Amino acid sequence: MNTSPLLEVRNLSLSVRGPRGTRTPILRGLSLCLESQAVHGLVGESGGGKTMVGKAILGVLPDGARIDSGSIWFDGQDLTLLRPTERRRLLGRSMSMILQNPMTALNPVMRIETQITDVLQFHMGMKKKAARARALEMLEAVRIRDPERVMKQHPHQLSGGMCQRIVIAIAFACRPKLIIADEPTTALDVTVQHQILRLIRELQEQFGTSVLFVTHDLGVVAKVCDAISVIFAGTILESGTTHDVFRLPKHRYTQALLDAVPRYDRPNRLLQPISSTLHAELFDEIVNHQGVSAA
Amino acid sequence: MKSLCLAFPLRGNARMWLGGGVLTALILVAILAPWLAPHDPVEQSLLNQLLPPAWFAGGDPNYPLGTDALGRDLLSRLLFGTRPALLVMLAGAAASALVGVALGIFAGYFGGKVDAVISRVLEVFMSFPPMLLAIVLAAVIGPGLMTVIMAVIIIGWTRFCRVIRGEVQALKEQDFIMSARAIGMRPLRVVLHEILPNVLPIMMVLFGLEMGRAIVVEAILSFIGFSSSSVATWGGIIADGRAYINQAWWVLAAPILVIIIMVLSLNAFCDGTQQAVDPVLQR
Amino acid sequence: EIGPTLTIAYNIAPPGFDPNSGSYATSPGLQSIFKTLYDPYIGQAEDLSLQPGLMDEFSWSPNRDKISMRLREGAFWHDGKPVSLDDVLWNLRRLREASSGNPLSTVFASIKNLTTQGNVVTFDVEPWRANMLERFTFLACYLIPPHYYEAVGKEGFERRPMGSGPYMFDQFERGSFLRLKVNPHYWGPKPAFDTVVFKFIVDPAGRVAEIERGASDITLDVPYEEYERLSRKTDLVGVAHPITDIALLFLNNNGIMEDANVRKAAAHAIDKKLIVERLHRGMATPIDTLLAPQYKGYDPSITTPYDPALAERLLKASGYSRDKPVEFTIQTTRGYKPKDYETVLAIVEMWRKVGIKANVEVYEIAKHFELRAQHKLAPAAFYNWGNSTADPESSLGTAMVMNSPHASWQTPDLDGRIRPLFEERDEAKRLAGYKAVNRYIAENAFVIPLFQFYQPVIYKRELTFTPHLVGHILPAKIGRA
Amino acid sequence: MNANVLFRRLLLAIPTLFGVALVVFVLLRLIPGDPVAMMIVGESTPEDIQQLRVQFGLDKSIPHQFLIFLQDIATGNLGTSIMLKQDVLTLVLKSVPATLELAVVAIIISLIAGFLFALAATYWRGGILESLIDSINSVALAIPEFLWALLLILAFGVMWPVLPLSGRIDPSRSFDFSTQFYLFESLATLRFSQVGELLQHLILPATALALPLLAVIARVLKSSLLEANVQDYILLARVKGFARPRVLFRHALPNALLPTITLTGVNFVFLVGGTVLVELIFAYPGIGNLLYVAAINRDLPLIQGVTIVFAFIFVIMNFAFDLLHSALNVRARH
Amino acid sequence: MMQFDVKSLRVSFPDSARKRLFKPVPMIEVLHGVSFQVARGDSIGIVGESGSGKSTLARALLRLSETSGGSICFEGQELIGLSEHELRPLRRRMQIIFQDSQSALNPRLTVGSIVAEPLISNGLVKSSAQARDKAVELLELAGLSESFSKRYAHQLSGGQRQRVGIARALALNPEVIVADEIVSGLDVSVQAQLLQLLDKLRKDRGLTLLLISHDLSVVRATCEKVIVMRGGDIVENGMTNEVFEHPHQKYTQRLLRAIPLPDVDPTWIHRVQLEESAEPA
Ligand SMILES: Nc1ncnc2c1ncn2[C@@H]1O[C@H](COP(=O)(O)OP(=O)(O)OP(=O)(O)O)[C@@H](O)[C@H]1O
Ligand SMILES: Nc1ncnc2c1ncn2[C@@H]1O[C@H](COP(=O)(O)OP(=O)(O)OP(=O)(O)O)[C@@H](O)[C@H]1O
Ligand SMILES: [Mg+2]
Ligand SMILES: [Mg+2]
Ligand code: NI
Repeated sequence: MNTSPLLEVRNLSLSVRGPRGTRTPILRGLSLCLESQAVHGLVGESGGGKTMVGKAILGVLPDGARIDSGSIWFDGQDLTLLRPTERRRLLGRSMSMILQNPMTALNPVMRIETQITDVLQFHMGMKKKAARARALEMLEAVRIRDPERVMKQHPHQLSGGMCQRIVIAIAFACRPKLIIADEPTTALDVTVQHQILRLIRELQEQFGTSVLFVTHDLGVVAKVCDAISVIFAGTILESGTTHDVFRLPKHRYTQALLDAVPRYDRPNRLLQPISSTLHAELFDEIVNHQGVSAA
Repeated sequence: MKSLCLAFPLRGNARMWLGGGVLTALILVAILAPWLAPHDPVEQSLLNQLLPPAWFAGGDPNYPLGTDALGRDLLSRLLFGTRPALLVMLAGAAASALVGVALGIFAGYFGGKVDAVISRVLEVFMSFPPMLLAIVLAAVIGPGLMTVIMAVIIIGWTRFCRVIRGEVQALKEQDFIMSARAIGMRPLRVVLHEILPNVLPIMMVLFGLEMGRAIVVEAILSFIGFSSSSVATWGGIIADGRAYINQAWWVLAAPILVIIIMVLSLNAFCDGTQQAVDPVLQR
Repeated sequence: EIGPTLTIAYNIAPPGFDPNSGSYATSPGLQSIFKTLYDPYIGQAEDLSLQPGLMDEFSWSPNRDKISMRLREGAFWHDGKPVSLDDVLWNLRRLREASSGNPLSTVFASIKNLTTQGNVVTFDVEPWRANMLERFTFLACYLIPPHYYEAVGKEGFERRPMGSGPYMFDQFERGSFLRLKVNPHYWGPKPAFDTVVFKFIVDPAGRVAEIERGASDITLDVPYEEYERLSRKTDLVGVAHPITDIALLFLNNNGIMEDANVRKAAAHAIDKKLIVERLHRGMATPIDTLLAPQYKGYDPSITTPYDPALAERLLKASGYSRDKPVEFTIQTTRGYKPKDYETVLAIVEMWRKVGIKANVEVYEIAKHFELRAQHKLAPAAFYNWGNSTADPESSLGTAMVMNSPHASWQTPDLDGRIRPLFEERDEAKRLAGYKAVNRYIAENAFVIPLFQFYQPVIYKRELTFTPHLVGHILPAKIGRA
Repeated sequence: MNANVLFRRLLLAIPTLFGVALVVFVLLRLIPGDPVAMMIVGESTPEDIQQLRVQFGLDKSIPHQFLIFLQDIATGNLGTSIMLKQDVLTLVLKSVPATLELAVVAIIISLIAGFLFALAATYWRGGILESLIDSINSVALAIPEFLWALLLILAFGVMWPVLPLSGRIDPSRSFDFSTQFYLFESLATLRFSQVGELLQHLILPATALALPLLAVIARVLKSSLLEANVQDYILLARVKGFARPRVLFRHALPNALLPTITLTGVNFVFLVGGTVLVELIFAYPGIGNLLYVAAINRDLPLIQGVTIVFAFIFVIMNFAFDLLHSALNVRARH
Repeated sequence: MMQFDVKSLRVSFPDSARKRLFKPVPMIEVLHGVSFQVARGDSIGIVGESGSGKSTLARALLRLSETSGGSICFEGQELIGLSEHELRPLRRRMQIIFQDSQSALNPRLTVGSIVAEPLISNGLVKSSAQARDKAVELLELAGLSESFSKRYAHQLSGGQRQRVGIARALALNPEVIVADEIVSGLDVSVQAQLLQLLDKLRKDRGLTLLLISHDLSVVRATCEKVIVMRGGDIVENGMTNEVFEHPHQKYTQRLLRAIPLPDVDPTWIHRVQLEESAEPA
């Protein structure tokens, strides 16, 4: 393991505007540490704040959301202290994101070509021609057939899988150090999912990028991630290498999650949903004590 | 309708309260006009023409906002003017909404031939300059508030119909309409129960715009003399007052101000209500 | 300093340029333009007295059954061709033909047996008309060049009209402006300006803005309030002069107005002086007969005094009171004449105080004509009667005689008193007859005369302008100060 | 877009035009009072009236009259104006260009200003500027066009006299135009001094017309922009590190354009409808002026003609906006 | 008698992109004649690539979209050709839970009234109070507490929305439920919860379940039979165990190979080779 992590989120608290001026906490003292050149899985309950962490790291929070405390260290600087313009300079070039829904993530009125080249021209100062060449290269890298033709098309003319690949191509275009991939394979069938996972892994290895991989699918985590963090109600319950966590989960929630995974190769195993008492207990612990006890 | 009540529990909202307050005040003024107004709105006093408001030099405290060219009390005329204004606003906008929304839902939901016919009719009505329709109307039923209301309806229903039709077409594609069919709901109930609550918010906004528009149409028709000449209307005061803009700007300014306040509070009320009651906007 | 162009902000736009045909030919407001482009047979001075025009001599025969007129030497059409007596004959014959579209062809049908001698044309007047000579001063009787008209046809003439007047046509933009150039061949004195532009600005506020800002040099028919303000300005001059337009209330003999008490009460309840003073800022003269003081046959002794108490008594006699008012509709135009609508509102209010409840109905002037022709006007209707010959026949005559499309009150008794006057050739007797009829009308309140209009004109101090009793703005007569 | 779609769109215009003709016919036959009574001047006999009735086909049955009416429209014969005694079609076609130029300039003004307002309000969302722009919009909507016209005259004609108050061109100057499209012709022939002159005359009436439309455009564009702003593709644009103006202009605006264009097309008809009063006040020689004169003089053939030509223009405009719409709508392209 | 007997069912959609003047709109066929049978109490999983026509099949089966050929027999009664009016009494016996839970719930009705709606419109309750009670009962059955009944769809998480859909489907006590992709996007714990509920209902009430899913593990865990679809055709149809153990079709084999199991294996991603399938168009 490297000594200096690429990204370190320390004790991050974030809240959104609630009704009548109140604030609803979303992240409660969340800490996360991402080594460079690794794929880090982020799993946990739905609504636990996975997407929000990603947005907070990139500084593209929705209206009404605000970081209350904590810091985000990236490449030796605290992102929360940067001015918006300085921060923007990092986006696209040093860190990027693969959005959850590929069909809506692409601008419907722009050609694919523009959507890839504009980020290259903007950040790398490339000339139009060079940017185009790079875009073609990227499309080939994500295994798009007939990239010349696709470059001229609009998103609605492409299938979901193709859109997903293009979003990945855009994310990798400037060879950023960090990519946040937010559930990039939900709603795709397993064969397409396999292709995309392989693609991300390949690109990650080729460009030496780090990936924060948000997903529900523990199977996917097991196959592509080097490390894993388990999130619940805006805090990280447990972090570790994939190997360790899957073998010996430390937290009872992690254990419960693993127990709930259906496996086609073990058809007779009874699925065990997390009991509501465990859920309530955990929630109570986190919200009331703001601390996490390792079980 | 139970579902509607379920759908819209009221919640507070500053814009709604502000706009609603002004509107309530205006409705009260309309009801209480005979007691509030210091004079009969048609009573003339040729000896007291174009008096300035009371606080200006030469003003008469008997006529707080001054008088018009026939020496009629401006304040009383403005107060009484709330009555036709409310009438035109409510009757005109309500009828436009009724016609437009009914046809819009019909066309949007049933599609096919029904839609084709309604769309053609819509296009035909939108091909006429509204002014021309108003003029012809005035020629048919004579000038008066009825003409104004009819003109508002003829122009207004098209806007409702067009917007609602599009909205319903989009709604129809959503699965909850299909689930309504899947549970064996009758078409009429689907329309009333599933579609209507979803077009109500946009209707609300359109309704606010339309009510404001009704006042403006009244003013325009007053200007060309097709509105009522026997009752005091705001548009009528403007039409009368514009000749004296250099001598008595207040005759013109007062009703314009009232109309602006009215339109602003209408918009505020309707937008605010929409925001307050529409569960979808609450997130 | 005004350049070679005179710009007039004018209140009505001509629909077309054939001065002798179409309904607009009789529109008084357009005559200023027609008189500038064309010559009438006989000229008309500012006080309406006849003066030499294209015909430099004209007269009735001693027994007043023939008229002769002499064509002036040295008159030319705009294209430089001389005006010949044949041209005059062509024009006179055309006047009589209904097919030419002349709205007054029935009047001019009295021209019979045209004969010529040298430069003089003579004709019989059959049936006889007392004001036949005055008829030749304007309204649908301008001379147009036959050779040109026949060459270009009606359409062509409308597009590019030609006459013999002081100015000739240059350019016309419908609804916007008309530009005229000075006629180098004009027989009369040379006008002061080389070019004249009529800007057609129907909206009074627009005309006020035009003159105030100096974009136009002269304008008319400005609102009275604005008149006072503008005429106080150092660079502008205002004149408000009486014109041959009178405001009146037509009463209709087909209903409530058959009750003489109601009619008389309605007449006595109107304080014309107050209306004139307050609404017209004094720029109108109250009248009690259909004649203005400048007209022939005017009799100042016929009066209908303002007497609300009397009005109330009269109504009481018919069983009406303030609590149980007599109710009827009063029709009016709005904005057609200055303060028309306001005047009616003021009258309604005055009536209300004595027990008459009148409901105001606003209509367009075209509707008024239509209703009047069908004898379907409301019991009371506001109207404005122009009479630019100042002869009683063309105001109270046509306005009160039975079966006339212009009359609202049509009863045989009145008809029997007016008709004979049409035939009366003794001028003194004729005028005396009209005075008597006027008194009879006033006593019975068959019509309610209101006031004589003034024409408020505003012009730049650099100009000279002489008011004309018909209200004309004649560019040829406007000079530099 | 292919020729087929184009042609189908054009075919749809036929029932619309038929409907327009029907409505015009019905409405105008409803006007109480005899159209013939209007045509009579002076004293006339019942025979004269009957002759006029025959001349105008008023003696035939109503369906027959309608058939004749349709036939006339189809052959471009809109009759002769009663008041002006001229061919209606020629009259109307002569005034249409002026109105079209006015409408086009008004649309341009309202588009430019509306876009500026909406963009500014979106960019500085939540600030004073946004509330200010919203209030201006509401006021623009609350005041009718004719009042704007009067206020503009007062402001720019009298208090600060910089612009001409009436007409279309300066009457003391002679221009020769071969078409009625003065502005477009001057632009095409590069006579810029004339363009300036024409624009000076256009600017006030066009602004009076544009103000209410501007408010509507600003409103719709703003809400479309706000809607676009919460979409994922805007998030992606932000993730790409683009500055806010770039995100707004390059990414959000093209998407918000479509509803705005549609709406502008629909409002065009209201705008042309609004020209009646504005043209009257500014003595602008267009179709609105003609319509007003026709209406107050109850000139039946002229009212008919103006209405039908107007509807025709509307159908063409509708068609043009449809084309523009599908040109911009890449989603529907194939 | 089979509960459902589907024979060469075809579904086409108008292809508006290729519309031609004066000609009927050309159709694009998305189901090319599928046949299968469903017995009462069956649990059938439907799997297959994205766009293969799974959702289309589900809708067509319940006559919610138009079919262009074939036959659907429901307990011996032919459904195709019945009017909407004639279908209405049958509707309550078969219910569907839609794939897109967001659009399947009326955004402006509370959860309570959404669930009560089938009861009211079918006249199964006498008063609105009774409807409310019944709705709460159903929500609890689906694992949502009473407090949810006053919320709106957008105030729920994805899993909760799906559960509302289930509660609504259960309201009419149907004999068949078609559940379209109800577990994707949910964390595994919530997934397990939902699947357990359906399984329980099947056992308790003899419900027939058609479960559409991408997740073959889920299908294996829940369904006794499985249908594999590709490009609008059924490519494999049989007992789940049978199909999973001995897939006949190449496509099915590929699907199985692509499933990532939750066993840590960094080499899997490169090791598993799936021959490139044609680009999904
Ligand atoms: N714009 C917002 N305003 C208010 N609350 C929000 C907003 N976006 C998200 N939330 C809330 O924040 C919490 C965390 O949301 P987030 O999207 O990060 O969850 P997630 O872990 O990504 O869940 P999922 O697996 O369903 O995507 C949720 O409870 C959600 O309701
Ligand atoms: N209303 C429609 N009009 C035209 N084509 C449609 C329509 N609905 C679906 N299709 C097409 O039918 C095919 C099958 O769609 P369907 O939704 O049934 O797929 P699916 O198997 O459910 O896919 P997924 O797993 O992504 O949900 C797709 O190619 C789709 O594009
Ligand atoms: Mg998420
Ligand atoms: Mg599907
Ligand atoms: Ni095309």
